[in-house]
Amino acid sequence: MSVDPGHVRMAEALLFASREPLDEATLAERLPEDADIAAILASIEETYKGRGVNLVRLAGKWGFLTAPDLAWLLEMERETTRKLSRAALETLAIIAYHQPVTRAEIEEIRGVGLSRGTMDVLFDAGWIRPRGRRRTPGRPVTYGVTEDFLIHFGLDDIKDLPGFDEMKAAGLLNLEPGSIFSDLATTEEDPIDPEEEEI
Amino acid sequence: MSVDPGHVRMAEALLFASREPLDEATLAERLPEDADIAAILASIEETYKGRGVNLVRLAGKWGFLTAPDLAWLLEMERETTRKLSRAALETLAIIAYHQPVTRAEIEEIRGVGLSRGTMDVLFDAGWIRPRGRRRTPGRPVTYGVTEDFLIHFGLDDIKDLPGFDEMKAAGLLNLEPGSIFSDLATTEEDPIDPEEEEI
Amino acid sequence: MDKGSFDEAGQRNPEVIAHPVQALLVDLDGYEGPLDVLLLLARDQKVDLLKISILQLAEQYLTFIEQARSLRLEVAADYLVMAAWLAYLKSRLLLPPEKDDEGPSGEELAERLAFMLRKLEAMRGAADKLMDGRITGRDRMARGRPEAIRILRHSRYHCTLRELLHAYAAQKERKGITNPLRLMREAVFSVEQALARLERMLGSLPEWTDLMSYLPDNLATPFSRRSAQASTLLASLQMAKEGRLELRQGQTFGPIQVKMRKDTE
Repeated sequence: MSVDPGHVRMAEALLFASREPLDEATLAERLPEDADIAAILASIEETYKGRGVNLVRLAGKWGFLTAPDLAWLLEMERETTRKLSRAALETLAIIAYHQPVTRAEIEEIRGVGLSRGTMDVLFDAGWIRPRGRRRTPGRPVTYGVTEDFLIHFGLDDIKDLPGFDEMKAAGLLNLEPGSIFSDLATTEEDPIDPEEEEI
Repeated sequence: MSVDPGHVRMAEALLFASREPLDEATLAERLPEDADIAAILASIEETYKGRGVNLVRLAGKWGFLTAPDLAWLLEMERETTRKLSRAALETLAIIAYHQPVTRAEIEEIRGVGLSRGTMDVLFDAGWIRPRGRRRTPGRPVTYGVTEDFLIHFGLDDIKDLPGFDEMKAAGLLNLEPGSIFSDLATTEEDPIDPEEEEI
Repeated sequence: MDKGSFDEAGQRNPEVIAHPVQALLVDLDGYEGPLDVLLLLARDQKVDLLKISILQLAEQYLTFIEQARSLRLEVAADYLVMAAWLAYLKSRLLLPPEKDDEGPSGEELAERLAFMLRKLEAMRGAADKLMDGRITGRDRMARGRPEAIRILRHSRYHCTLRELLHAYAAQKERKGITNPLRLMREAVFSVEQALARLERMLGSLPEWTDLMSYLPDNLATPFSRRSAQASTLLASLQMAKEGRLELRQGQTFGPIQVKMRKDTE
């Protein structure tokens, strides 16, 4: 296959400079009449195969794109520091004090529903993790805090959370069953089954 | 010269993807530590020499540009640039060739006062910048051109300005107090100290 | 307008002269100026700038200004200053130098003017070449669809332990109203309970005994322990007041000891 190298140069320049991928008709329009568009494109495609930039056919049009395996090179990581919302902060505190705790239990403690984003933020921050499933109807997922959480807050153990013992003693940490069984659960007994399955 | 083809691919991808020319430090930062940036760039420059797209060094940075002889082909991609007035263009040339240069010196070379708008247009285009102050009475601000200027006008360095060396050799770029009027004013002050303070 | 059309013949023809002069006056604030006029006139000599006759140039300029003034009332000051200087230069060039002449000679001044004109011409040429160069975006295109570097944003959340505890406490405070009494009931050892316990146990221990040994032994948490301590102390004080037992404390913060009063038996 012999292609006019001058035509190849032109096609290269056009494909490179164009704001949109070009279809073959457009290329034909702008190249000299005797240009063999298909052969030119095949030649360019071959030349750039294996290079850092490839000629790619997108939706029937042609354009240069960086090689897909080098995509990571074009990514830049940026870190932004953000403050937790009040909802996220409270949710995190509840998980820390009550873990393992289900979503429904968190909602019950806070007295408001949990928006999806709130838990996402905490997951994103790497501070909470699913811990297992409660052996109750529906087998809800329970959550706990992560090692990162302890590291971030400078804690050795979750029991080191200041005031944990006192608050628990005061009954402030008891989850209210809040259901028809509440009268049965008036004893000190932890309403949460401590046993849970690992996910 | 043997360069790691993998490194060449990466540099190609980065240079192709970037909107602006990249300097060697930026490339080095993103390529593996053992990458020989100079050799990689030389290799790419060589590979693309004669193709429709060339690797070009502008303002000390590297970028791909279409070959200059194909300009006619790419009229549709041409950016609409504001047309500079004759006065602005001449002022820009004087700043580029004489930098750092004061407003008074520009006026002297042109033999006419500079209207305010002229400098504004050049500032606006991002082509000139204040560089410092001359250590002379009144401490006038000196001006120079920017990196954007070099990039826009396709220059790697100020020394690449057309005819720069010849003009310099002919003394045409000296800013000596050669004003024809300087003798009419009886006090012979030294208007120019080549040393200047950075702003 | 072709500025080069201003030629020798034109000098004697005001009609022709008027044309460039008007154009110059219109454009005085731009790049035009006396040097521009001189450069124009110099080019008209159709020789290299290095070989122009400055004397001839000065005369041309003076004629030009004369005629301009006869046509238009206003000629900008720049042009008049240049005319004055050129008149001076002309005299220096024409008259033989006198011994007490100070400053540069006429030739030196002429040289300077020629140099300025060359300099301006060089810049004019440079400006043209600059625009004819490889202008990025006009003569050489950058990539039409740059693949901007994708920025992956990692949010790093900031939160202090204090904020965390505060949030928990605040939350509790708001929510706590729903069942505070039930919770307290379980944890607190009441004075009434302490009284009953103390009365029940006192008889079995006739000697001085540490008050704290009367505390119930099923106190699981520090809070309920402290609650029991306080209530038991209050109960003992109440009983001492009623004359049913004796209290003593050896030293400040020392153990409090109790004993049943024998005479009440």
